Amino acid sequence: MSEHTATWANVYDVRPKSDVPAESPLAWSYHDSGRPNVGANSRVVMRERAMLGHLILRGGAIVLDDVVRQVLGLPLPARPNSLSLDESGERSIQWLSPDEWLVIVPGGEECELEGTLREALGDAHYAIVNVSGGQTLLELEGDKVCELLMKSTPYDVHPMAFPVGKGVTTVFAKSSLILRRVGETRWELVLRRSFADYLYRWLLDAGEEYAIGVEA
Amino acid sequence: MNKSLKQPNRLKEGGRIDRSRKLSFTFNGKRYQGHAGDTLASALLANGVDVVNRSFKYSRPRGIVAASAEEPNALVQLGSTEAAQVPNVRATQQALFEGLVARSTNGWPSVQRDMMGMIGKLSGSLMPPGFYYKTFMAPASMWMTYEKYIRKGAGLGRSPMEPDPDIYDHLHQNCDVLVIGAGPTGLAAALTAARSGARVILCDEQEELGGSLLDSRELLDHQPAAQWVAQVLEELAGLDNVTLLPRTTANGYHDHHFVTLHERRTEHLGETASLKGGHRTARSRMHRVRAGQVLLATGAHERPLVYAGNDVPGNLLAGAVSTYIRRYGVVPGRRLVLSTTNDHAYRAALDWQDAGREVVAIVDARSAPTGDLVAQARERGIRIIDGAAVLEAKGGTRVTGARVATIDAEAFKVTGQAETLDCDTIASSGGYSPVIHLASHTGARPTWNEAILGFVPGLVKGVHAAGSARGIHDLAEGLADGVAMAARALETLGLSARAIELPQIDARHEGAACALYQVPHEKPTLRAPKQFVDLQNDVTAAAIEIATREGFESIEHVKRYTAMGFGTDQGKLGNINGMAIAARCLGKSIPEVGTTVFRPNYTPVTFGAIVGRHCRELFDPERYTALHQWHVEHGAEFEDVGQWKRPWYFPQTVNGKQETMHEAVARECLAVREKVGILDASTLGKIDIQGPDAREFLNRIYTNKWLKLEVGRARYGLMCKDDGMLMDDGTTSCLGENHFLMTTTTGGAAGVMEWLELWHQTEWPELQVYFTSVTDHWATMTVTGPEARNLLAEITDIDLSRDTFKFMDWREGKVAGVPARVFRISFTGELAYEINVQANYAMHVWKILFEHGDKYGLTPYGTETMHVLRAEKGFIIAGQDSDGSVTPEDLGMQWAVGYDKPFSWVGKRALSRSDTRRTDRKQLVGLRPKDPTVVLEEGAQIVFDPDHAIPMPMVGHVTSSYYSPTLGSGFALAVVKGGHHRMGETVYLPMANGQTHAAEIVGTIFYDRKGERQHV
Amino acid sequence: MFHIYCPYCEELREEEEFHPKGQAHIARPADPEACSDEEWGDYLFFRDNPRGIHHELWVHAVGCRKFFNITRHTVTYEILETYKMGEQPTITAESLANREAQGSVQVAGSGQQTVGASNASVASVKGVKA
Amino acid sequence: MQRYSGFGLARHALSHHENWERQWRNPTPKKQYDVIIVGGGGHGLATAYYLAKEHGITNVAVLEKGWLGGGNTARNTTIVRSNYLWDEAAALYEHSMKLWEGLSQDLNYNVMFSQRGVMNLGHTLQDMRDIQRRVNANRLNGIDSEVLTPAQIQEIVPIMDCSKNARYPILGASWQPRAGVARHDAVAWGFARAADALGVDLLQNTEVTGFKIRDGRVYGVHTNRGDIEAKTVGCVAAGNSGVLAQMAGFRLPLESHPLQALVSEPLKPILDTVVMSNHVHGYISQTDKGDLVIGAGIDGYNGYGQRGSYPTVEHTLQAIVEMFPIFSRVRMNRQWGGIVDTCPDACPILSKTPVKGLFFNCGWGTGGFKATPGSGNVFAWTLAKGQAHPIAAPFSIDRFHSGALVDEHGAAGVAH
Repeated sequence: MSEHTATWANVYDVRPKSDVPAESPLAWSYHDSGRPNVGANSRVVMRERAMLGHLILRGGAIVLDDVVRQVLGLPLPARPNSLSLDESGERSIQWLSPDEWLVIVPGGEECELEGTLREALGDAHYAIVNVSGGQTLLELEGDKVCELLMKSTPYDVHPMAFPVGKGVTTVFAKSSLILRRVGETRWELVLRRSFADYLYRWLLDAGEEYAIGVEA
Repeated sequence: MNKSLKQPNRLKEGGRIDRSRKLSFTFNGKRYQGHAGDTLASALLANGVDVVNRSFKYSRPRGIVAASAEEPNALVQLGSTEAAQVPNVRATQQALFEGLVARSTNGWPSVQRDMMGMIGKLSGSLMPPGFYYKTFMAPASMWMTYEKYIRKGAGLGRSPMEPDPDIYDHLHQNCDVLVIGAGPTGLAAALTAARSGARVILCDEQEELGGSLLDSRELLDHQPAAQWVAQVLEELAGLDNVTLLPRTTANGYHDHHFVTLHERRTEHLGETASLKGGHRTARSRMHRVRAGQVLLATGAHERPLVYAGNDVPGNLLAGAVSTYIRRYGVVPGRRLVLSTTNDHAYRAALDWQDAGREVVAIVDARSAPTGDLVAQARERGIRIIDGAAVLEAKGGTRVTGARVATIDAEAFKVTGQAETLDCDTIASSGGYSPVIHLASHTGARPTWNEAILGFVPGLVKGVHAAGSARGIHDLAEGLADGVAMAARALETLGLSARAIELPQIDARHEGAACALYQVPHEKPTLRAPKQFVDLQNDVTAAAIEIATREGFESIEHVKRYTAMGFGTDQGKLGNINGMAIAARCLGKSIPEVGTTVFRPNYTPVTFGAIVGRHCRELFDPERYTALHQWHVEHGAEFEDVGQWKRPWYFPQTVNGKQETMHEAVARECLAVREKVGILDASTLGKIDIQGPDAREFLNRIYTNKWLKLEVGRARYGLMCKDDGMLMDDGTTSCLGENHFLMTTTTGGAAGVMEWLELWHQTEWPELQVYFTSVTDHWATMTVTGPEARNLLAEITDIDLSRDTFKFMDWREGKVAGVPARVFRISFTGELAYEINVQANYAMHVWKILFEHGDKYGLTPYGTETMHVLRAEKGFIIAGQDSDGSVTPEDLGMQWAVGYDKPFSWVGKRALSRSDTRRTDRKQLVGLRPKDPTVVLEEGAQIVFDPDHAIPMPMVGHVTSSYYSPTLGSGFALAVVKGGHHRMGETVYLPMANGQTHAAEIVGTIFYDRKGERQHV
Repeated sequence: MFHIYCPYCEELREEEEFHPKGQAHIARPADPEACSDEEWGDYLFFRDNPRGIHHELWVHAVGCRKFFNITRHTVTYEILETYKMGEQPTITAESLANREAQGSVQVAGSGQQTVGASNASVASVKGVKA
Repeated sequence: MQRYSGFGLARHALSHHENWERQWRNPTPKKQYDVIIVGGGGHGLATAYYLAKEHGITNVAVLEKGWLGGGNTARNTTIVRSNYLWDEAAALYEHSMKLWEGLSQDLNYNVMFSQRGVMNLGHTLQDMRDIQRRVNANRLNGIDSEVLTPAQIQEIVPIMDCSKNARYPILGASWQPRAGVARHDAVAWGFARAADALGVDLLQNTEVTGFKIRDGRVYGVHTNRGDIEAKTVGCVAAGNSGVLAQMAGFRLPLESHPLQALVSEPLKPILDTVVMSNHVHGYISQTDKGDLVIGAGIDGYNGYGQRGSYPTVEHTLQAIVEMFPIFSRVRMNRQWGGIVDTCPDACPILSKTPVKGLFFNCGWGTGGFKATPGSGNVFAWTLAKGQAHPIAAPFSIDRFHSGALVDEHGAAGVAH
């Protein structure tokens, strides 16, 4: 990183190098509400993918496109509400607004990625913000996921309106979240930390009739 | 067999009920039996129960009139236990289930012998419309007493007194075509749309889909109509793109084709929803449907005729008679007189005769009815009296006869001698009113169609009424209309309709109907026996006539003066008749009198269903910080701040006794002032700001200067709206040349974020800057007090020395092994470090702080202590010490106002308006109570002259007030008129208990006036 | 409940995702200090309140967080068009009156409301929804 | 005017109610009046009544484009209270309250003003500070007002959930015993009948289509029934005020918004007082007929459609069920919307305008019904004298330029 751009912004790896106990935003919920077992009759299964790296990327698509492709090996989704995933499904980039994307990578990669992106972006006008502590990713799987989502969000989750590879920010119960479809029966929810318990309790309540289970 | 278990009116065969399944139920304490497939109404009729309720105003005995949603009388209280009570259930819409318990909503001691009925009989003539407005006025002081007695008569059913044992939910649906009503038209339309590949929802309020075809006499493709229904439903059920919703009422049609459908999921099974596989299910469900196009196939409601005594049990709608016979195998009487204006109603007489009971006569208002059904009746030898109508029903708790005479409907005259026919049932039909309720929810004005003698839906883009709902009552035409309207809807959506084959129906000739609403009586309306228009609200034709005589000429006036249409049936039966009567009285036509407007709901909907899951623990989100579990485990009392749960104080148990808030706060305050305390400040809003124009942006949005803030430094800023009033405050730190971290108040976070975006996106898009919320990413722990440095030094690699890490500096480093940003910002006036770490590691850091903090007396404190400490320092809380009418100058914060900044920042211009320049504005000051033991009440009003008579001129109020354990006295912040120039003056606070406190106006800083302690 | 086409997300979304922010196209005076009290008061508080076509500022609060403009009929609630910040409306009360005079288009009148085609079938529709 | 009384009622019963007189005439418009009131809602009719009664000005026409009392008078939740925070607003609403207290007798029309008390709940510490501030101000302004503890609240409304388990537990309330509800339609009809009896012409189905203005002075109006002249014109048109102002060539700081309300089915008496909560956002009372009348806040967008967004209804009922869990199985009968003209400071405008002789009384927002008699009374004074009544003076349009707002909702706090 050039010295000049280094002074522009403060890039700080907030992830400890040493082995420090970490708590996901759902730690309290598991403690307080528990985790219903996954059973044979569970038609929705929920699992958290905690401690991932979450970056918000701001800038013009033209500015970011090449760099993202180079650094992440993924195309910058230019179409509204679309999502690119790498082959492993571990790295993704999602359109949030015409000048905003969400990048999710395996935990620990985010700071280095931020540095590399900044390096590559040079003098351009952009912003990168690490929000890894502020959100978590919840995966829902099962044949009743759509119905569970229909109880929770007015957004149309029918395959015609919400194909695999789509992602939107929308209303969910009395809160909001990012909703992504990563497979025919597999969905991801990106929850904000402070609302995570409410949303977790909502999902358990609305999912009760589908014998929803939570994988540890 | 118990006598009460017989069903005297049940036919031996026929109907769609399941005769193999007997269900017993209780009505008004008496046990009866019915069958699966019955409604409560059909079961009551089967058992020969005539009186089901008492009327609202006159307490007259009432029976079942209709078979569906339009029923005005048969309202019952459901439920065997307190918690399961449901008031005002329409018996015609309640499926029978085993063990159902129902009672009449009115009637004391019983519906058969009712005390109020006596009073109603005696005083009915004293209760013309509007009688309340004309009496109970003298003496004025007595009104509340009169009202107490009036209220005793209020209401129908009663609310349960225990919380609801059931749950409810919502389902958000999206579809291309929503078809409302699954009668012939709706089925044809749904099939057309479904075969064309559209996403279709078909709903119907009844227990079964099929509508009028379920009791039709017609043959479709030479088969009973129900067979065709079954075929269509089978096909629809097999299609992925179709959702079928029986027992589902479309109750509200909102903007842009948003329709709410109320699905009763368990009410046909029991009074509360049972567990399914050990899991709770929703008693009912609200479908929130966003449709591309809406097809209203809602059919029509039959209008009864208005004649004297038309409310006596045994008066029914003609169509209802057919429905009870054909669908439920119940014939609700022995000897029938049918009074009609149209051919269609003849079905009732034919069905009655088919059921083996006697048709005494058909009284037809037309002079020479023709039509195939008429011919059929004549062939059967049924007596038909032409040009006549039933003038009056005889009987008390059951019809005993019908007075019939020829009439001249147009001249509103009885022309012949009345003849009394011996009968126990009178069925009447005055024509058919399209069900236009949903269309009229959208704001569309219905229009009168003289050809069908009814209102049809006003035209609304994207709404398609079809079949009976728009006045096409013929079955074959209705089916074809369903197809045509579906095709039109599909075309609008850009889909091409696939044709369906319509069933073959034998053509039938129907004669024209005639217009008759109120049947004339020999006596003028005001002297004739009561002729009811709105049965539920006891509105009579006479009442309408009186209203028009009194100058109530608009139909809205008539309705409001008489209460017509304000019942739970919203006048489904009565409104058109009422309008016709008003029109007659005013010498106008029906459309001249006005139109009738319906509002959601089509039929009443349980609050719980509208609420859905958003109740109890899920009423509103509770937002937690990363340290919530620790707070709970350490006994915190919580304060609601916005949606956040913040620790308010941490009461400890001392000598087996839990501290009061006062004690806890005093302890927490002293700990901070003398040792070290810690606050979870994670709820403060945090906004990451990046871009080359970030500084310029801050300079415009804050009142103070930002161009020279160095990297590594923080600054406090005030934010105003453009009216000059304080909006929010907080510190913002410079993280890099183009990188800032802004903090906001807890409650203001979302608003400030949107505020920044508003100005950036709408006014200054040329500024290169981005804002991102990082409130949840960072957890913030404030370690403050004289020992703060010593404590922190134990677990950080940051150089904390006073000269290198100064007040209002921030530094990076590890705290408890976790990378942190530490800000030397103080809201307590003490040495303070705000430690920010990635929230996932917050609990670890917090616990390590406590591991090391014990020896320093580290004390957790909550918002209450935070408030005391900041107030001692004169630090404001936006929203508490300011209220939307307070400028930075009023707060005495001119030091934070950049008067000479080149850009006219948000709020600046407004400060020079004549009112904001006044010197006697309310200004923030400190108050020192003369009696140091007094803690002034927050919100206490301030006066200069305590002896002034009421109303007293008030000059300000107390905004913050606490006991300070440090000062050993109470103290307060307040706004006082011209307060900045009144230092040392005495003001007074007259309190509710008669005491008046005196206080001295002082500066706002009560502790460490020079601000030395935060710099140590 | 409105169904609103977000010109940035390029699809119809539920009203619950949006916040109305008052009249559109209210520009802050370029030189506030040069304004009289009256002019400043007008800017702060005085708004058009038409019974008919209204241009409004909305924000896609739970979504892309972008502000944009809506042209809406305040009686029928029909949304005639939505357009991005910095753009001007193509439909105004005047333009509608002209078109009505020419008889070329049916003007929203009492009793009409938005044609809300479902998302599935408006994928091709751009920012302007007629 | 035919006097109404219990005895009169009995007499009419004997003659089968055939001899009731019209409550008001249906006159033909005259060419000229001394004063024209535009808007035949409660406020306009009250203005006409007090003009005739207190100022002897009887050559007055009330022009109503629809039917009398057909606007917000017919669509509100009928709450009457005067416990406002700021002196100016308190004076106005208390003036009104005093008139309410003798209104039925004054009009010889029972408006069923029922002083069953109004309770405003507090759920947060800031709510309680605001409540104490308002109650203290009310008291020193001579308005009955007190702070209730949760225990006192529970005693008055035993069916409310006052437990600590609620999402937002109830911490206290303000209580105005003299406040209550009134029968909304009867208020319009009572004023109409009394004004008519004093000679006022009530012209229904008469829509103003423009103003006749010469040299900056109004001298009449154009209507769908021809031109009518008057040197003084008072506009009292609530949601349509902005449209009228536009006709007269100026703007008002008003936005018209939908305000929704709903009723349950009639229930046996269960709630004896009015309960309001700004925090969980809903208010409720029970009518003499048994309906629970429920309301909430306004919809955020401008609208003249007399309907609003469905989520507003959902949120309102969520609040009601949160406060009254036992109402979950009660059913909602009907909902509707009014159009309220709101001012930036949530206070009305009672003011002269840039056009001489033309006055406006508007901007009542959600608070209009309770002010009906007071508003009419001070506006009549203002029209009669050509200058603002002392109580009306602070509500001039000028305040939006000087900055002297009477900020009733600003005082509800902006941040915390």
